[in-house]
Amino acid sequence: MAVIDLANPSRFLGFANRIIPWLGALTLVVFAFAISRAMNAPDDYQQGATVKIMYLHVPGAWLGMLGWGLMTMAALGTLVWRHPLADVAAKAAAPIGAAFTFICLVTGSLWGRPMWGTYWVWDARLTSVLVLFLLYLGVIALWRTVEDPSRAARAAAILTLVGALDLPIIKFSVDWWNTLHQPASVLRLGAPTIDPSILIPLLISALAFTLLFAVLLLAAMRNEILRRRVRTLRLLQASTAS
Amino acid sequence: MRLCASDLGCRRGGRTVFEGISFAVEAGEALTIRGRNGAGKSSLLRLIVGLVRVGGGRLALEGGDPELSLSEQAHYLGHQDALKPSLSVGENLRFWSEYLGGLSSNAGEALTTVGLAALADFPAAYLSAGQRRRLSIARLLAVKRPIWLLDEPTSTLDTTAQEQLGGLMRAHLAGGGLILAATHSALGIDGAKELRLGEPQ
Amino acid sequence: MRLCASDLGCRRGGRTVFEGISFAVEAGEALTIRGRNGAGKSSLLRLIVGLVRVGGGRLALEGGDPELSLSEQAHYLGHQDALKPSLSVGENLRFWSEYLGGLSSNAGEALTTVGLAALADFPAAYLSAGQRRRLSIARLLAVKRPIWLLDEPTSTLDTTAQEQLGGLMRAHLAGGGLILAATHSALGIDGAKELRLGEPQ
Amino acid sequence: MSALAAMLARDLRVAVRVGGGALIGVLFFLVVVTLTPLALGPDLALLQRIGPAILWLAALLANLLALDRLFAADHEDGSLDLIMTGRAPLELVVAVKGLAQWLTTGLPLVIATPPIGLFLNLDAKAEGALVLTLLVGTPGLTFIGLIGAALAVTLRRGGLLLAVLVLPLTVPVLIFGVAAANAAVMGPVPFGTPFTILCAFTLASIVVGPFAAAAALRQEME
Amino acid sequence: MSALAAMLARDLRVAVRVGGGALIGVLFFLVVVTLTPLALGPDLALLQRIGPAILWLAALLANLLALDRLFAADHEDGSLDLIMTGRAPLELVVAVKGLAQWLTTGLPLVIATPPIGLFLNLDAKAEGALVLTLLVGTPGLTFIGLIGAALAVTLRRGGLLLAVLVLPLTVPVLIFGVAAANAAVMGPVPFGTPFTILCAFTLASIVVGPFAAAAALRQEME
Ligand code: HEM
Ligand SMILES: Nc1ncnc2c1ncn2[C@@H]1O[C@H](COP(=O)(O)OP(=O)(O)OP(=O)(O)O)[C@@H](O)[C@H]1O
Ligand SMILES: Nc1ncnc2c1ncn2[C@@H]1O[C@H](COP(=O)(O)OP(=O)(O)OP(=O)(O)O)[C@@H](O)[C@H]1O
Ligand SMILES: [Mg+2]
Ligand SMILES: [Mg+2]
Repeated sequence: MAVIDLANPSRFLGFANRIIPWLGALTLVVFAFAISRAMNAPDDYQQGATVKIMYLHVPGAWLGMLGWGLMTMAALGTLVWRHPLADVAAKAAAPIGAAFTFICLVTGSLWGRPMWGTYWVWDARLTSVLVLFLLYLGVIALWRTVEDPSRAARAAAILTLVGALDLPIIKFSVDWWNTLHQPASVLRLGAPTIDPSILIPLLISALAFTLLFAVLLLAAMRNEILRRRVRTLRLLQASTAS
Repeated sequence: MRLCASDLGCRRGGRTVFEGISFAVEAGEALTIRGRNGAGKSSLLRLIVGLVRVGGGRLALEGGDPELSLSEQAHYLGHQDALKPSLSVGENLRFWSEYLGGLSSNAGEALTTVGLAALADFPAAYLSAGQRRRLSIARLLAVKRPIWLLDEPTSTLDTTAQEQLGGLMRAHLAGGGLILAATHSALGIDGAKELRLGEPQ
Repeated sequence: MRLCASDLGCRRGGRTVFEGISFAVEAGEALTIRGRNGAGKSSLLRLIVGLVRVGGGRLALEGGDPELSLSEQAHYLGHQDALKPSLSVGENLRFWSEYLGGLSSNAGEALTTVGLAALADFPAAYLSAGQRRRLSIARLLAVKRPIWLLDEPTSTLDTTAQEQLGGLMRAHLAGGGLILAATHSALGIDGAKELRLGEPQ
Repeated sequence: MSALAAMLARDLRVAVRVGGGALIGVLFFLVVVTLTPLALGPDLALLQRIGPAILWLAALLANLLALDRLFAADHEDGSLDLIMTGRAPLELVVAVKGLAQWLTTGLPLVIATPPIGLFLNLDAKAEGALVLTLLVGTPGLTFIGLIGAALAVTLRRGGLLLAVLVLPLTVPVLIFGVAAANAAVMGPVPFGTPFTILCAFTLASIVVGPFAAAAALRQEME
Repeated sequence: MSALAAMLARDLRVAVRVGGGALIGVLFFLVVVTLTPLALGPDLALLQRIGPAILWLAALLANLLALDRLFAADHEDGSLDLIMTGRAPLELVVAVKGLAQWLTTGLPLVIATPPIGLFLNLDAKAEGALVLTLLVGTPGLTFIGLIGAALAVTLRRGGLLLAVLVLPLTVPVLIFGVAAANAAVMGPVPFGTPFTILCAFTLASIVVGPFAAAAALRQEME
């Protein structure tokens, strides 16, 4: 099936219905594997067992940013090609991305307590992630405020594009400003600087979370498409009856 | 029941809009208010319903419910529709029937009468100009009040709806109601009295 | 000059308002758009002026100024009056003539034509419904644009003003203009073409 | 009675529907609280010291700014004209609208305070005191705000003007609210003293607010 | 050209007329700044320490909240429909409206800062730095705010939602504005570094704001 076919909402529905159970099962398996690997991973000599928070924190951060990245691409789809599936994807991705960003914030805070002695500091990395979370909330509020989905999509797309400027700030804040947060050690130019005994479980955990993200996104998109169909049918019924 | 005005005056924004207006309307009678743009038709209706201060003269309702004020026995239908765009058509109407009359049971029937029953679950934001006006008219039917004050009720209505409104007004008069309507066009009620505003001045 | 639509469609709020509408209007011709409430008359006018997206079909202006888009050659007169209540009548009109056409010199004359010259220094907040509509009509006169798109232009106008508007429209047509007007009542232009929306589809 | 119930139900419904303002007040509160440390710079001791004041100020602004369209929206769409022709006393109608407003903006604010307080490094005791003072104080703010919301109808200008008119009236609530919250944390005054005064102010504004607002609405009809 | 001049003249005129918002932003600013010491208690050293931050926060809120009706008012009375049929490019029209807005709310704010700063016990040097940063920063805030004001048209809901959408975007302006003001007073960073970044942000928003806002308005027409 070509990608172009998936762009048709009905095709997409069929595809989603078929793939969601399989993808869900795969997610469960990878999660089980990731948990066992994480449990067996060695503690850090400096951070002790708290390093295990990393297996939640880092994937949370990545997927929080990935969510906005997807929304940015969908926003282009909405504004340039006016594609309805792009609207649906953007709307479905917002709460999921917000949830992952929230996970990053919460686990980061919990981790910060033993490491920095406080739940929260106002440094550039943390602040820019918080701004991302606020942007998510703003976009969700916007989606909830406009009844007509295609109008909401276009308004949200513009906000998403402007908000995308925050992503590079998050990514490079640790390099541009001198922060408490540690600089990138996995996603960087050149080889990762983490010990493989920690890196491998981290990557598996990231894979599990990514699969979870994909399943949630597909399911949310399916629900949204169905919700829109119901809406259209009701509108149609109302207009033909009067 | 008899609504009677003598030597009524009205001042708005520091200017006299009209002076020395007298009329009397009995139960079962209609009064159409005519006059050029700016003559004070809307102002007169708002004055009767208590939304503009009486600037002189006397306005009295004889034989109505003595416990209620004039404006509590009157329906006012102005240029604005008092609709909340985010509520559905049915919710809007039910709210006004409960608020104005304490009951919402007639609302469904009223919607059917004005031809909006199919749109009952539809957000009011999506109504066209004439559909909004029809919904306002449904309010008059959902709550029984003897006096109807209508400000250009037929504007934006299509011909079917105009005729239907004529029928509703005739039925209201036949039931002992009173109608005062400001208009530039024909209303479809026979034998209505006429008040011309701002003619000789 | 010729405005020509073929198989035009319009979707609003996820619903099809109309489909397959075709018409052609030449310079000097008028088209009245009729139909029941909610048929899509207002939507069609807004679509032509570019305020609602075209949902299918083709809309083309032949022979107009090639440097300007259709909406830049058209006057749109909708249900709203685009007046700032705190500015005076004259200031409101002068602003729109400068913004839309680059000149404010015709504004005084246009005010006289619609009978508002005496109110030129009056805040627009105090105008009655019909006076506001007259002021919108003055805008059509102050700036010359060949295409007039009028949405129920006569509603709230008194009979004198309705007749006067008829005269203005005839003069505009005689000068080679085009008029498309949505209305439920007579407009006072002879030989206008008619487009009925929402009848059999 | 049923007219008032209908009004309450409608206002709640409009607030939680698409386009309503139910959660926006909370978001505003959240954003203002987040911005403060950004402006102040990362000084946790300072934040802890001024935390209650910031939360109270943010709550005050969120509450008042959310009020601006309370009557103005009803005025613009003509609802207010019809409300005046109803049979329920205007004072009660106004009070019911105030109640609906508080339920949809004030109360969510109070509920959101504990998590937001974490950002400002507040401890459990301070949070408890803050939540209690906000729970008692925000109805006072809303009911005082009714007066401004009613005045905004004539002035045809909501938002900031309303805030300017009403903020001075809310000064006592603010002062005693913050004082009570601080007293609970640092002393030396006992918590009870400012808290009782706060309660008294709130009760007074629940009585005075609707009367003054109804009077203002009546005056404005012309 | 003359269309743009007409728009500028109209917006300025509407703002200074009765019911316009010209001075309300300043009043709001004044009130917020006065409330802060009331909430914090009279601690002059503390006030001096956080004075620039408070002034910047108040300026930010006053600026954004004043923006909410910029396009919404034109939308409700139908002016926006006619604006779209004009011949001037929409981006320029939007920029001109932003300019008028800044002249009537941002600039008065800057002018009012020195007297208001006295309340917060600021010295001459701090005031000078503040005025300069506000003069450069407030246009940035207004032009970023244009995006929110344009979005508010579809949302049919101004005020707080606008603030919620736009405030995260204004964070850099706030941070560097306060940083520059503080740098001038306390060091150790030289004033120039954050100030240059502030200028860059303002310039960027003067370019991006009108384009994004015009795009939003075009999208919303439907
Ligand atoms: C709420 C506070 C925190 C937030 C918002 C946060 C945010 C982030 C973000 C956005 C990333 C992804 C960076 C990238 O891909 O380049 C990340 C990675 C990371 N964070 Fe945090 N963080 C927080 C607290 C902490 C704490 C307390 C620690 C432990 C000392 C920590 C350790 C890490 C590590 C080790 C990485 C992986 C870096 C890499 O390999 O790229 N974080 N964090
Ligand atoms: N903003 C909108 N969003 C979605 N649907 C709308 C919107 N405005 C109108 N509609 C719908 O489009 C249809 C056509 O509306 P329109 O206003 O064009 O009708 P009309 O022919 O002008 O009616 P009227 O004679 O009552 O003015 C109606 O059914 C209406 O419900
Ligand atoms: N709110 C107001 N404040 C001050 N003056 C007003 C106000 N509203 C209307 N007026 C003035 O009162 C006069 C009468 O207005 P009114 O609206 O009653 O006229 P009308 O007869 O209904 O006209 P139309 O046929 O145009 O609706 C007008 O000259 C108008 O300028
Ligand atoms: Mg009138
Ligand atoms: Mg119409």
